[in-house]
Amino acid sequence: MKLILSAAGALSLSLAPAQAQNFNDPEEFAKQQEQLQAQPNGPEGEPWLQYIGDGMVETGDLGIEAPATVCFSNAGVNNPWRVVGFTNMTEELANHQSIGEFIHVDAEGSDDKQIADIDDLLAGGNCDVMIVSPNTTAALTPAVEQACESMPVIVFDRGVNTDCPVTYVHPVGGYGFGIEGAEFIAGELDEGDNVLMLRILPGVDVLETRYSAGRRILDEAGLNVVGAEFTDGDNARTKSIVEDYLMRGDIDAVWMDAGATAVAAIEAFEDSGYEIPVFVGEDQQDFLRKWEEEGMTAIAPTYPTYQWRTAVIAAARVIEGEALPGPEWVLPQPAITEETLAEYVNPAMPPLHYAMCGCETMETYPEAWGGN
Amino acid sequence: MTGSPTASRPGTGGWSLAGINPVWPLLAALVAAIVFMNPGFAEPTGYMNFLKRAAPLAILAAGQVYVITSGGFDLSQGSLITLVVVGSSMLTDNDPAATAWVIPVMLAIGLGVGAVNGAIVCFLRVPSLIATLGTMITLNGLAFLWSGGAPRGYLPDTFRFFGRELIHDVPLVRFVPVSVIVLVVVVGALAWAMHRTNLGRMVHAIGDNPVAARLAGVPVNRVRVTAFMLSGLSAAIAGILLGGFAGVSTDVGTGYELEAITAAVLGGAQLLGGRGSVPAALGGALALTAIFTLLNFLGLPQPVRQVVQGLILIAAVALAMHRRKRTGT
Amino acid sequence: MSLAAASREPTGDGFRFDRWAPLILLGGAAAIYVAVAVATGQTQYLTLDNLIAILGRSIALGITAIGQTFVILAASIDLSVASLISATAVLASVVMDGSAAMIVPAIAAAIALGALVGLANGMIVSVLKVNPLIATLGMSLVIQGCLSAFVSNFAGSVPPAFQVFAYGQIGAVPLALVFLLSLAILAWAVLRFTKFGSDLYAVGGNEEAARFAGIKTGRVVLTAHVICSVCAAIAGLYLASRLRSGAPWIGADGVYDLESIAVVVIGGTVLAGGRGGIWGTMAGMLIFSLIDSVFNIAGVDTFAKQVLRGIIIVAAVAFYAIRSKRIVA
Amino acid sequence: MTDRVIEMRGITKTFPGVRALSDVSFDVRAGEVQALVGENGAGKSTLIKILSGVYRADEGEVRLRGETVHFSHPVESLRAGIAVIYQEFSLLPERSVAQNLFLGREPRGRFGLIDTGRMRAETRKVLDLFAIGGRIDPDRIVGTLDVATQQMVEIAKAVSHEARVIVMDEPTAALNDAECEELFATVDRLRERGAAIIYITHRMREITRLADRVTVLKDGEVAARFDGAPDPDAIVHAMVGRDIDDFYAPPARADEIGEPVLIVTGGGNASLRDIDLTVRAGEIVGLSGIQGAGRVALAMALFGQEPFERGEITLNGARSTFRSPRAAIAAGIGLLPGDRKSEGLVLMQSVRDNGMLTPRAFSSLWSSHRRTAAADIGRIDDLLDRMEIRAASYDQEIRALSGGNQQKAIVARWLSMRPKVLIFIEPTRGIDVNAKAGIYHLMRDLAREGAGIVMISSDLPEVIGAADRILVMQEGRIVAEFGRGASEQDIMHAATADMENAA
Repeated sequence: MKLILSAAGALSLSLAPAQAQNFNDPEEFAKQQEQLQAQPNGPEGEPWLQYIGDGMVETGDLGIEAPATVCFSNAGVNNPWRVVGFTNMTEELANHQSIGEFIHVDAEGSDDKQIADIDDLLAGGNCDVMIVSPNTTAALTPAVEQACESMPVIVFDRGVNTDCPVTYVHPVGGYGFGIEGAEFIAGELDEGDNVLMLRILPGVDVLETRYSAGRRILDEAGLNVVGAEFTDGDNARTKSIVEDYLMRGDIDAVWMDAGATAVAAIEAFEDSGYEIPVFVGEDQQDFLRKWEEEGMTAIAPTYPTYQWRTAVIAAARVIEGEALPGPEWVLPQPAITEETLAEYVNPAMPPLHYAMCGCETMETYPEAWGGN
Repeated sequence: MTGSPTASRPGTGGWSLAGINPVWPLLAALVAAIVFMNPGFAEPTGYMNFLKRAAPLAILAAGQVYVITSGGFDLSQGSLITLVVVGSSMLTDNDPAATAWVIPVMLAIGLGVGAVNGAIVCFLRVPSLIATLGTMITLNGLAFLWSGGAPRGYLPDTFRFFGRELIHDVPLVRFVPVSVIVLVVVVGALAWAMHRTNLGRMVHAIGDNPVAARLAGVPVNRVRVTAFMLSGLSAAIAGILLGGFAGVSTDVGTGYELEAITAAVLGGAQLLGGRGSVPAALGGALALTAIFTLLNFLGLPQPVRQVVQGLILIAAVALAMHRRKRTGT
Repeated sequence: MSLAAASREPTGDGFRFDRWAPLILLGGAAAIYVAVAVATGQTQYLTLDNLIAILGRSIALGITAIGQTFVILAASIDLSVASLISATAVLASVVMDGSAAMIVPAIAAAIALGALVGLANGMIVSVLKVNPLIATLGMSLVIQGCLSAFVSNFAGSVPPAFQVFAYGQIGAVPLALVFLLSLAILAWAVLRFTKFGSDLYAVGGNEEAARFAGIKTGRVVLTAHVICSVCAAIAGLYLASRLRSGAPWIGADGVYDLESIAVVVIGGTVLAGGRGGIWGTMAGMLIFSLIDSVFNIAGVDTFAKQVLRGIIIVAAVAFYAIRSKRIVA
Repeated sequence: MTDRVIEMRGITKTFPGVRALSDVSFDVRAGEVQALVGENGAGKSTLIKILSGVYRADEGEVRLRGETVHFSHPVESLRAGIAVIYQEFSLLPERSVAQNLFLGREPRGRFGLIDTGRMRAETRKVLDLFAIGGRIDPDRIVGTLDVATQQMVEIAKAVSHEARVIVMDEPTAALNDAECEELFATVDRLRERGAAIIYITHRMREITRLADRVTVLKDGEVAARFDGAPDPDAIVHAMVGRDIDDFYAPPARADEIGEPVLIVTGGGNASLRDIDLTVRAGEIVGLSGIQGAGRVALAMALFGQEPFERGEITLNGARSTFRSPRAAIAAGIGLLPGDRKSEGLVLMQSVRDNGMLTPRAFSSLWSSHRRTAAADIGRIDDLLDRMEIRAASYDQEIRALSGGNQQKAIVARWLSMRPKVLIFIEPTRGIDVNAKAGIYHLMRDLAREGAGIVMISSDLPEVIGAADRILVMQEGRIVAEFGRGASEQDIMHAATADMENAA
């Protein structure tokens, strides 16, 4: 049945002008473009503690006794990004005496189940603080609002359409991701060169914004986008699609909205006997390794998993009554470039480990993340 | 008995146009359309890539057709592929030498999962639809549990040889992907077992009428378990090819079980048992892959592809029912 | 005749195991829940509030499963409910688009779409004689494809007045729970007191006998499909209300197709048709909710959860099936 | 003016390869019991199926109260007042007695809902027509009733239709003496109420007891008509209509009967008790008894399908209890099931595949399907030839063959295994009369070749004619044994006599 699931809603952009959400918002585009350049506040070298902007919220009057129970309603750990993130989160817990019990409920990617999970937590979880990583923005809003009535709530990754949470932790965002990759391509290529855009799924907010931003920049640079294809995040499909495009003509750069299938795309060039063109990937180890080995011209924008640490840190600050960045805690979102590549490549880590995890200095690294 | 006495022993039925499985003309038409759209397809690069791509599905369908012919379903094939790919990456851990023992282990896992499916159906008497649904969910969970949610190792090139490498300098076609050789060998072996051995005839018999088969002395459980084991084995092989072709990921196998069933049905396999052909399932898999390829060439988006797949599925079975009714059998 | 005669042997007039089995399973699940809550010292999970939370966990699944019960009783099956749920949720949400005035037209449109799909499913199954699994799988692909062609994200929105469906309370009891209970009672009454209900059991139990008794079997199967699809449409409306909008993936994300079938089967309705009922299905739904809650309380690892869920489905069905002497496939 | 309710004239019906009925005329009047007699395959069922609209006659017409009718569906005949009680039960085991009785025509009350109260009351009323009926609870689930009571419910179902014409197809097959008497009383009552009853049987006792008139069918034609209850011998003569010695194979000579091949001592399980049985090489042992007496259960126990739980089997000197058909077959037992379609044949496979099924089952899974330990394709083809099977090709799907040819293919299957004991269950059911003699002679040939044959048949003349020895079963036990030449009355008496005499 997952065939249907993964194929869900796969018609391309032409028919997808969002009715509920706008994925091509010039204002947001400009804001994120600016945030990418901004100098973040907070300790140098610890991006999970940094924040862009000056807004702070006080939490002194909440009166929660430490050690407190923190409940976490998780949209799911159904992809490697979330697995790395969740590991970050559980390891971060060890750093906080003020957090006693940590209750984790996993909605397995279902809105309905996540709403029920939050109901359950409210009914019997004895939670003092709740962390929510919403499966989708609109659907989880009522549940989060309900939770806000009984306790402080921290939201991260996706947001909700309400300002009741204490803070919303997230990196710069999808436009930022799209901008960095596309600007890199625009800088490496000449006008009229061919770019293939590979996307995972339509309809997913964080991915749609990456695409709209990337597309905009590529178009503005006068590049020829030969196609924008959905891969379902499937390696085999990705490889097939790229092979098909290679049979039709040259490709000078590949832009991707997520890096999971980047290596498969690279292999399509190798196996068909082509030079590897300019590539936009992500911070997965397999891509970084390939990049280093083959000496590619590439960039890896990131959507850092360290935000999962930040969510716990925010919860701890709430319990301890400290101020924290809010109502939005915007984390920096650095891209991995030629210059910084060596810092992040680590052959000891598993192929789909996300290098921008901010976890290298933690005690249990690398074992807890599957490294050796 | 009113007819005149027949002089000699009844002969062997001849070939007739009406007897040809409709999947072959369908495939021919699709291939013709693809070549028309894209003459490059007639080049070795074109059709070899096509065959390479179709190989996992074709092998899967050839295994699935055993279970369908025996009267059941195997929904666990897709998750088994995932388990095999993720498991291989865990076990080989980028050690090229490990391939030599990891592949046999994976084939054994495939056989083992098939045996468990078969045992649940035969001995716990759970209908295969539910039984393999259960194993589908369980295997998916196991794959994640084993790897902790994300693959922990790379697949060495020795492992990926089967799914990825090409053998160059072959006369006539210039090169042959290794996976196409695997396809020919595996489908050939499965076709032989289905159509040239006692097993194959008994798979048909238990799907046709399990009670009669049992009363005729057919070891129904052993045959059924074997059918599931072959299906599991085919999934393991497909997994090795897919892992080889495209590397590690956690959802490689997603949806493959339904495509395999579709391919088998396109090849005329009768749901609930009694009829099924491995070559025709291969034809079904190639036709399905050709349909997808054609839709890609036409630039039709994914949703259209789904609609077409759905309509073809219904039409294929409706047509088969119609033919059966018309011929009165 | 001989084996058939054996199956006609009286099964005893006292304790009928399969009538009580769903209750036994439910009791077992409840006992495990209580045991886990007590053992982990989380007795706060044993309150009335929690009971209601558990009951309310699986409303959409429950509504879908009620419909699924009808088709399975008729010896059919419906795999298209998940896509239909997405389609109706999106349709309703788009038609309403935040306007309270459009609630009634939206509901009507969703129900009409459900009825239409049910009619199509029923026709394909009963007129074209396509295996229901394939027919509804194909239909599912068609619906999902069509839906995806128009929307790829949450579309439209549901006015606050309609959110009452999912979030409203009657006293301490959620409105949706009351609705589910009423629907279950209605379904029970239909099965128990109408000619259609009686015909449905006859068609599922012995189609030949039903036809000889003058029952229009095709029409009964058709009606069952319409009811099933309308229930799925209602589930879609509920989800639209609960999620405040409809998205093309919500049905597939909830795996409502396979889960609703699993719930019905765990509730003691046999896939072969003719035996079972609504209260078994409700017990099955509660078992699912309890299992989910137990996993949450016990903090079972997500992936282990999947493994266990698969095993539980198989074990629960084996609990009934192992006693049967029939050969299953 | 005629009081003929049903009149069938010049009915002819042909199936592929078989002329089932030719120019049959038949009528029945209100308030009479018309017995329709004939051997298996004589055309009785076909005639009834034409009457009830299951089949359509090729020629001839059916008149109901003088008007020509064309029923295209059993429901139409039912609505016109013709109720048929088929041999195969059409009851739904999961539903209650009342629900079964009113299946498809439930009384409706307010809002069109089923009026369960009225349904129950009406059921009560119908059941009260039977003495036994008072003991049946309308709410009882049919599956929980014993077979005889289910039969009663089946009859009650027909009666509840208030049919003017009731067809009963061997209604006593599953009933013991007392139950039979009750049924006869019910028939009397129905007759008094003016119903026209067509009563199909081949038991002389029932004809004598009930029939006002008798029509005998043979080979698809009316062989004789009698007014009143005629002399049984006359009926038998009309039924068989030829020299019995010729029709049935000659009995075994003393020197043909050899050592015991199969001995059962103290065999028992859920449906069998104290089975002591000896089958010798070269003899045909007939098993008789009413339906449910345990004949089929005994066959299935010998064959390992429903194994003995007590006692032991000695086959060719070796002791064993067969836990599965496979074990029994390996030891040398073969079985031809009573219901070919559902138990014997794999219909979508070829004639040859059906013949090869058992040889293949006892060879390695992975060896060639053309050559097995027991037989190769050539030998199977020879056996199929020897059986004189008529088929366009042995590659043809077996479903297209006639019943007799199908049966012969199954025999060929067993012959290839050279069994020591071969069990035939209802070997001639649904088989063309001409093919029957062939089957009898075949059984005799097999016996002569040294096999022990066990034959189960509900057709008494057949058992009497074909078997060398007849064992009569009742309630799971063997209660009597007869040699060649036993009469139907002797056997029927033994089969239905009060159990107390035996105990």
